Amino acid sequence: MIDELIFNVENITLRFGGVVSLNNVSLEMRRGEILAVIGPNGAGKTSLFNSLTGVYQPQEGRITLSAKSGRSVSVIGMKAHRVSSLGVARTFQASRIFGALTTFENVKIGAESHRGIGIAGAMVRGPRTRHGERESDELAVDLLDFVGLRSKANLLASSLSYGDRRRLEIARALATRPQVLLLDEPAAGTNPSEKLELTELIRKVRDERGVSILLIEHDMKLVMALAERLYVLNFGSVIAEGTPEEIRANEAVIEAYLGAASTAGDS
Amino acid sequence: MPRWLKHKALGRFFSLALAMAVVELVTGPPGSNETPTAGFSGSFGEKVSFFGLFPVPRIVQFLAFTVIIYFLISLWRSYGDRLRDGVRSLTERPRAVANKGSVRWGVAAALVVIGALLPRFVTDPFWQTAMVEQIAVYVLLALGLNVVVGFAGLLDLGFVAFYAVGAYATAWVTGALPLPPLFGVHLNPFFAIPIAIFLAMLAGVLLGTPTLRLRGDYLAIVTLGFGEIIFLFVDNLNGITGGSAGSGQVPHFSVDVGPLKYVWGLAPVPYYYLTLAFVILFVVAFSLLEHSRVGRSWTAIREDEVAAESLGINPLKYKVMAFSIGAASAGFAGVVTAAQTNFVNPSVFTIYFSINILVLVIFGGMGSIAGAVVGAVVIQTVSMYLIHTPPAGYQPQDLYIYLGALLIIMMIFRPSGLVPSKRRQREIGLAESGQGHMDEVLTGDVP
Amino acid sequence: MLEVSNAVVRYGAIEALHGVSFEVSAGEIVTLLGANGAGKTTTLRMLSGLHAPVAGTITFDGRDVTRTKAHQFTSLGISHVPEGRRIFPQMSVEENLEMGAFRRRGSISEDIDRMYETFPILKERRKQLGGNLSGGEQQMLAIARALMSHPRLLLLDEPSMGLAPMIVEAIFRIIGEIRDAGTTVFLVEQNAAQALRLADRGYVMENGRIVFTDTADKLLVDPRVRAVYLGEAV
Amino acid sequence: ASSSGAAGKPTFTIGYEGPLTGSNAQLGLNMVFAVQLAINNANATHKLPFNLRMATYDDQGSPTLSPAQAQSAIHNKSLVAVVGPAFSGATRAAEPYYSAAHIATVSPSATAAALATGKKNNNFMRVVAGDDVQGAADAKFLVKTKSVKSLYVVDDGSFYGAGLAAVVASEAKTLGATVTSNTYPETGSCGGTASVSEYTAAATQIVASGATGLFYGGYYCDFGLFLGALYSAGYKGVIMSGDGSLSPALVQGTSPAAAANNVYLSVAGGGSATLTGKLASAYKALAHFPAANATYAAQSYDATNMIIAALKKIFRSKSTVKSLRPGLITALHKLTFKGVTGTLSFQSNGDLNAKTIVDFSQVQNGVINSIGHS
Amino acid sequence: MIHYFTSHFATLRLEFWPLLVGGLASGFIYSMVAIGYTLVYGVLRLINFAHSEIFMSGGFASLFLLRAVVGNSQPSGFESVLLVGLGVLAGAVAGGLVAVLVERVAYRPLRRRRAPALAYLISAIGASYFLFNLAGKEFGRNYYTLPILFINRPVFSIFGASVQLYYLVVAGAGAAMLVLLDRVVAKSRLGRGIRAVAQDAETASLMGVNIDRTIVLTFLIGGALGGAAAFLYGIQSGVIYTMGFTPALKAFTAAVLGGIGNIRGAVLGGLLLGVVESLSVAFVSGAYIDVVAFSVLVAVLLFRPTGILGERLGRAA
Ligand SMILES: Nc1ncnc2c1ncn2[C@@H]1O[C@H](COP(=O)(O)OP(=O)(O)OP(=O)(O)O)[C@@H](O)[C@H]1O
Ligand SMILES: Nc1ncnc2c1ncn2[C@@H]1O[C@H](COP(=O)(O)OP(=O)(O)OP(=O)(O)O)[C@@H](O)[C@H]1O
Ligand SMILES: [Mg+2]
Ligand SMILES: [Mg+2]
Repeated sequence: MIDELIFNVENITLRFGGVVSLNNVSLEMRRGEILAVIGPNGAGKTSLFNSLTGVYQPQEGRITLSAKSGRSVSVIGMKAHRVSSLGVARTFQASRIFGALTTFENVKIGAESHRGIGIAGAMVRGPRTRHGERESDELAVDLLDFVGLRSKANLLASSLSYGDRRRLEIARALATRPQVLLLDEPAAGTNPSEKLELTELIRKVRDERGVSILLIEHDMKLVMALAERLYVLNFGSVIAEGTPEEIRANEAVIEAYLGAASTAGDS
Repeated sequence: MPRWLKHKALGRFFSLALAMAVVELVTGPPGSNETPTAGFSGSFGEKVSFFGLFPVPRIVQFLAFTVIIYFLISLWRSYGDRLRDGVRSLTERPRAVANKGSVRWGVAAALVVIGALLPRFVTDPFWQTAMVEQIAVYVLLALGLNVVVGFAGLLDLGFVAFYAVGAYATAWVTGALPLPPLFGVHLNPFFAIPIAIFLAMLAGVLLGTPTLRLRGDYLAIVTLGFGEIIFLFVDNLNGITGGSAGSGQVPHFSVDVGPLKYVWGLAPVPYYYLTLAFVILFVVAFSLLEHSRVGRSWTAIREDEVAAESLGINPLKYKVMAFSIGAASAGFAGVVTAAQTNFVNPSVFTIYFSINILVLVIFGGMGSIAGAVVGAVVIQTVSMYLIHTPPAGYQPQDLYIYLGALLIIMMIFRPSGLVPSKRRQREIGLAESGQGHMDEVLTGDVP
Repeated sequence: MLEVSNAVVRYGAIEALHGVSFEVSAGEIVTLLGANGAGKTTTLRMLSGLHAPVAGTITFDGRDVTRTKAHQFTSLGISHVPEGRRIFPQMSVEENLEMGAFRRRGSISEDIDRMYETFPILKERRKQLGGNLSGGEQQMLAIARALMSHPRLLLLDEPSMGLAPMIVEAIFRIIGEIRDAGTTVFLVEQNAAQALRLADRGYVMENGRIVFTDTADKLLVDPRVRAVYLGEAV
Repeated sequence: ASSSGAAGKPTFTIGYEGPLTGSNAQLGLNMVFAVQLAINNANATHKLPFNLRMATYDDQGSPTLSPAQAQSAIHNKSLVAVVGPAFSGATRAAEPYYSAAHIATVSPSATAAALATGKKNNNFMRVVAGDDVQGAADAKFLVKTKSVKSLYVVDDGSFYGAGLAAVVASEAKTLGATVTSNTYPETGSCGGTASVSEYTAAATQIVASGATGLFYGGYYCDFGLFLGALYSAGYKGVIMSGDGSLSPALVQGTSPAAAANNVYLSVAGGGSATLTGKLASAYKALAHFPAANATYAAQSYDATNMIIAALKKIFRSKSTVKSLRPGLITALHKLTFKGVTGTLSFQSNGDLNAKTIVDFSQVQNGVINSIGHS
Repeated sequence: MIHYFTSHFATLRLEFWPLLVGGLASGFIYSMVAIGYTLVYGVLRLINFAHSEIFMSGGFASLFLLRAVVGNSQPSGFESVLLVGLGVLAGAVAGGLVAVLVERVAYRPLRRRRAPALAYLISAIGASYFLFNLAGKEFGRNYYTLPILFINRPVFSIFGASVQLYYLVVAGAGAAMLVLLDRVVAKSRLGRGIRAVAQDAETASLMGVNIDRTIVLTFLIGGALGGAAAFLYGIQSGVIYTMGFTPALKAFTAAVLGGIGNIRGAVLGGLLLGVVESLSVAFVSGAYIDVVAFSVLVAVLLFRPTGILGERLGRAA
């Protein structure tokens, strides 16, 4: 069980015209782990996320996802909303909340998106619809509690501060009841004390909710504190893979990414 | 620009004079192909009675108005704020009350009662007829388009197509078209209602599925194209639709079950009640939808399609759904028109018509069901009023000059429409303070 | 060089800055610290005319620029690297650089070459559309673009946001070089430690007010700053 | 119950229904001033035992608005008859109402053949012949008189134009010509939405087809554009069109003007009539535009005068509007009237009398000259 | 059946070149009008629905000016060239002027209030109603013809298609103006300013671009081209208050076809649309020209969702 793979990425290559964003990338993600992807800007980290979630379609290679049901499915060629329904949730590098909706509504949309559409049900509001709606409401409140936004549930999402928006995004993603959560630079633009809170939150997501985490982050302190394993991308290729200690000591990684002064890990 | 014009007060006076000159021109006599200058010279030379007192050349009237209005504007600039604050503080409480849910329901119920009693008070047969074909039908169309444009944020410029589908479906199943009805059975238009609504919704799915992948203005032009294509087919497929002559054989509604016999004849009131019933039905259905999961999903897609998709919402499916649901009320409107006028003919289903409906929706307040209804009722009533009882001094053929001006002024002073939707208003508020974006139309494809 | 006194900025009904005062002298690097939503970005937007204050004054080189329009600021010698980089997405890297010199006359190819020297990655991507660059590439482009107008005062809004550690180093190094080349820098940063190490002075902002100011060295050891902005005393 | 005028005479209203706003407004305006003129003239003689007044019902040419306006007209307590409706579609939708209220409607322009079929003592009448009459005569003119062997028939997709063109095409085939038909929808310049460039292409194709004759079913506005394109493409054959194109505005609107030269035009039952002389100047004073350009002005003038003449015949001092309405239908059917468009009388189905002649005219040096009749 | 096709295609071969030439001529007019849409769309991201009336005003201006100048004379030779130039100029000036007025009255106040995009659409529709109905009222609702500036005649022929002088005038004047504009926008500061405002107005102002001025200039240029196009169009099709609607609609289609926001795309889209319409007369049927035109549009958009030359970005995440 521990070693069951959630994502098995085999030799994917993603090109945009002449630009090769991902070059023969392979990656394995196990259920229950916190895995980080690091690498210089433009290395292809976000592109990898987009490939895993169905936003981009790599031209070569295979991505296998073990769905909630336990079935293995191939992600490539699948639309983003389908991938989501298989238990993959994500946040975005630049936060993308629904600003005109309240915090609560944002999460609720996540909570109910996987139910069938059922126009009639939505209009007539039979007992099943109402029951489903109550469930979504409870989940939404629960999640807002979980990320510490309960008191701001009825504020417009656009009025939230930057840090709160990131939390909201996490809550909204969790509302889809994912098995794996992909976080794209969740700590960018937050100050050190907020980063600490965020570290706690992410760990809690894994420990209490049992959601595996795939993390992109440039803040080494946060990454090293959280990640159990790391992949390092550079120019679209994986240049290293291993535990934080191994990565910290890896010459290629230091040269390409961390820089000489980085061993202290502060930033 | 000359320096003196840069002086604010002078510049303002100059703009005002220009505006007044346009007013003189619009209200003045017309020119013609023979003497195109007659309109201009008449607009300033012709004598008019000034405030009913004595005749003066219009140029004098023009100058007098300019000065008077300039003076009034100056007054407003110095005291207006106080006045506005005063008015606001007066309306604050009533507005807060009006926003309460129970009050809203009360208002809705009152409106239904008023709607039901209206034919008792509006006895003028013109208005009784117009209430069906020119107001209620437009309300239905505005309601449907509001789902598409307001809820789902899709700019549809070919909405008239669904109205046409409804009307022609009615003609078809009642046996009025050259195309024989299914199984050769000539149905009563009553049975056409579900069929027409179904066919309109089907048309929504068929037109929507290939096109709704497109964004913003690309969608607008493609829907416009589809509207035009449907028009051309209807106009030219003589053997199926009767071509440009259409068909004058569509029967009236009738009921004939056992002892109950009733034929909707020429009198408009029965049609009015039937249509009103459906208006209420659609209003209820659409507002339930708006506040359901479906409505929230539409909002999410409108706000950020990529994010919505990442949450498992299939944008295409919801967009097609909006298209198809919006088409339902338009399809029904088509049934009413065909059955009441006994007549279908392509000349109604033009692109101009689509644009008019869009105007109603946005004028009323995009995304707001009350707005769609109010917009349609107000604009249609005003134009019908002007067509029916042209006020003194007004030249009926100038109707669209005034309507055009009204649209501009309205959008300047109340861009979110007469009865803006709350959700939409928030979005507009965000856009006003520089955050976020309003519609795909504005953001296009730029990430 | 730059002096702001009692500036108040509102977003509709919300007051974001409640009367802030500060100054920047020629040749320094001054940094503005503050939590999320403190009003740092708003301050910078005010300084480049994007959002005029409703009260207070801004003087630059002794001139009152409180009501000056955004597009006139570059001619005055102020250049702004906005939050989120704001690269023109459908212009190539080179065209973005050209935009930076919009107000200048004469040849700019030399300057472009100089930017390519400072940011070699941009040279590699010169024909690529700005919108397709990675975050770090965009940030470098944004700084380079701002430098194209030969500013005397450079406003930087969180230049290290989302950048890899090595690039962050590089950016801070470049900021130092920019100052050494004679451009005054006003820097907004979440990365307080590095910002303070580079800066001469700093202001700390909370909820739309400047709460205290000091030299950078002193702020680095100030317990209040250490607790909140350096994340240490937890 | 007719209200009493100042001189103790009752006042009756003659309605006009047609487009006064919207994209077809000009056509309606042309007519409405002619109706007004006829009424003014009638009142001015002071010889009538009643006063007349005009009421206008703007239907925008639309079949969805015309029922409301018909209702409005019907319930006008002094209204005795209606000139119009102007458009065939609008007429089709409004007629059930007028018919139920026994109101005579005399249309100056609704020529669709379908409008007059079947009904006896029809309340709907028209002072222009149905398209079937005109179309048959046109086909004969082209094939027999002008010896056209290969005819190209074009229509504008409108109720009127397509109907007329269809008659011409089928009659010409019967007479032994080879016929090619095509539709070019009305352009945006003329109230439709198609683009004018379609005519460039159409003209090229017609020239290439080698057709020696061309018939256009549609209105002058589009026909003028079409002529311009035919000229540019170097078409040399015979060109003909029907009453919808019979307007001096055609000549003025064709560029270059030479393109309209030698074009044949037909109109049934009215000659190439326009208001002339004193009538023309009176019209101009009312309308602010000249009568010469005003298609259907003369027909409207005649329609109004026919109603007045019939009213004069049946009016008794005790007449009520209620009795006058059906009376007028019968009286109009009995009437033979000499108007500016010719001598007019109606068949039982509302069409002009069978002996109706179709007048032909030709554009010669920028003027439309009558060249005889069928 | 086979016979039908062979004979049909025989005539088609005869018609192809003439139709192509005629289609190109109307294509040039579409292109010029399409540029007005594309430019305004570029900077404001909105469909300028009033562009049809900007076009119409150019037609009337050239009409009145040329009537006054030409009178009853029959110009020829150099005179003709001069008069065509004058017509283009009059159309351009009026079109530009009305465009700037529309911006001032119907758009700028909304921009100040950051109105939602669809509010602009309605305000533009309002301006359009207002302007064309006012023109109808003032100038009458019938046709005007422009005075004859030159005698139309075949000038030369290619592949059996005789090329009329009118087509040459349209193509010549159109091509000259399009090339000029392309140079200006690609190379000049103004052009760069327009593109910058189009992509990110606020950041453009940080670069020193005066947004208001750029927008006014955009309207001016687009309006001028549209007005000039109206004159060229009017030579064959006359001038009437409703003349703007369809050319504008088609031009907008052309702009989208070519990739809205892209100037060369607008030119390409215009020419393509003109040719497609022209050829579909022979290959399909006159009644279905628009069906063909819009089907081509849909087909293109399904394969290239941002038009032929539309710049493309992957979906940002
Ligand atoms: N839609 C696209 N079209 C063209 N090129 C793209 C596209 N998306 C990404 N790229 C290119 O692919 C490369 C990888 O980009 P990506 O966004 O994945 O980097 P990243 O590792 O997330 O960087 P950062 O840490 O700066 O966010 C970059 O060079 C970028 O320019
Ligand atoms: N467009 C806006 N409309 C309304 N309020 C705004 C707007 N922009 C900013 N604010 C508010 O003004 C305050 C200051 O925001 P500002 O963006 O200046 O903060 P900041 O210090 O730059 O934060 P961050 O570190 O997150 O960038 C915040 O409370 C924010 O919510
Ligand atoms: Mg990234
Ligand atoms: Mg900020």
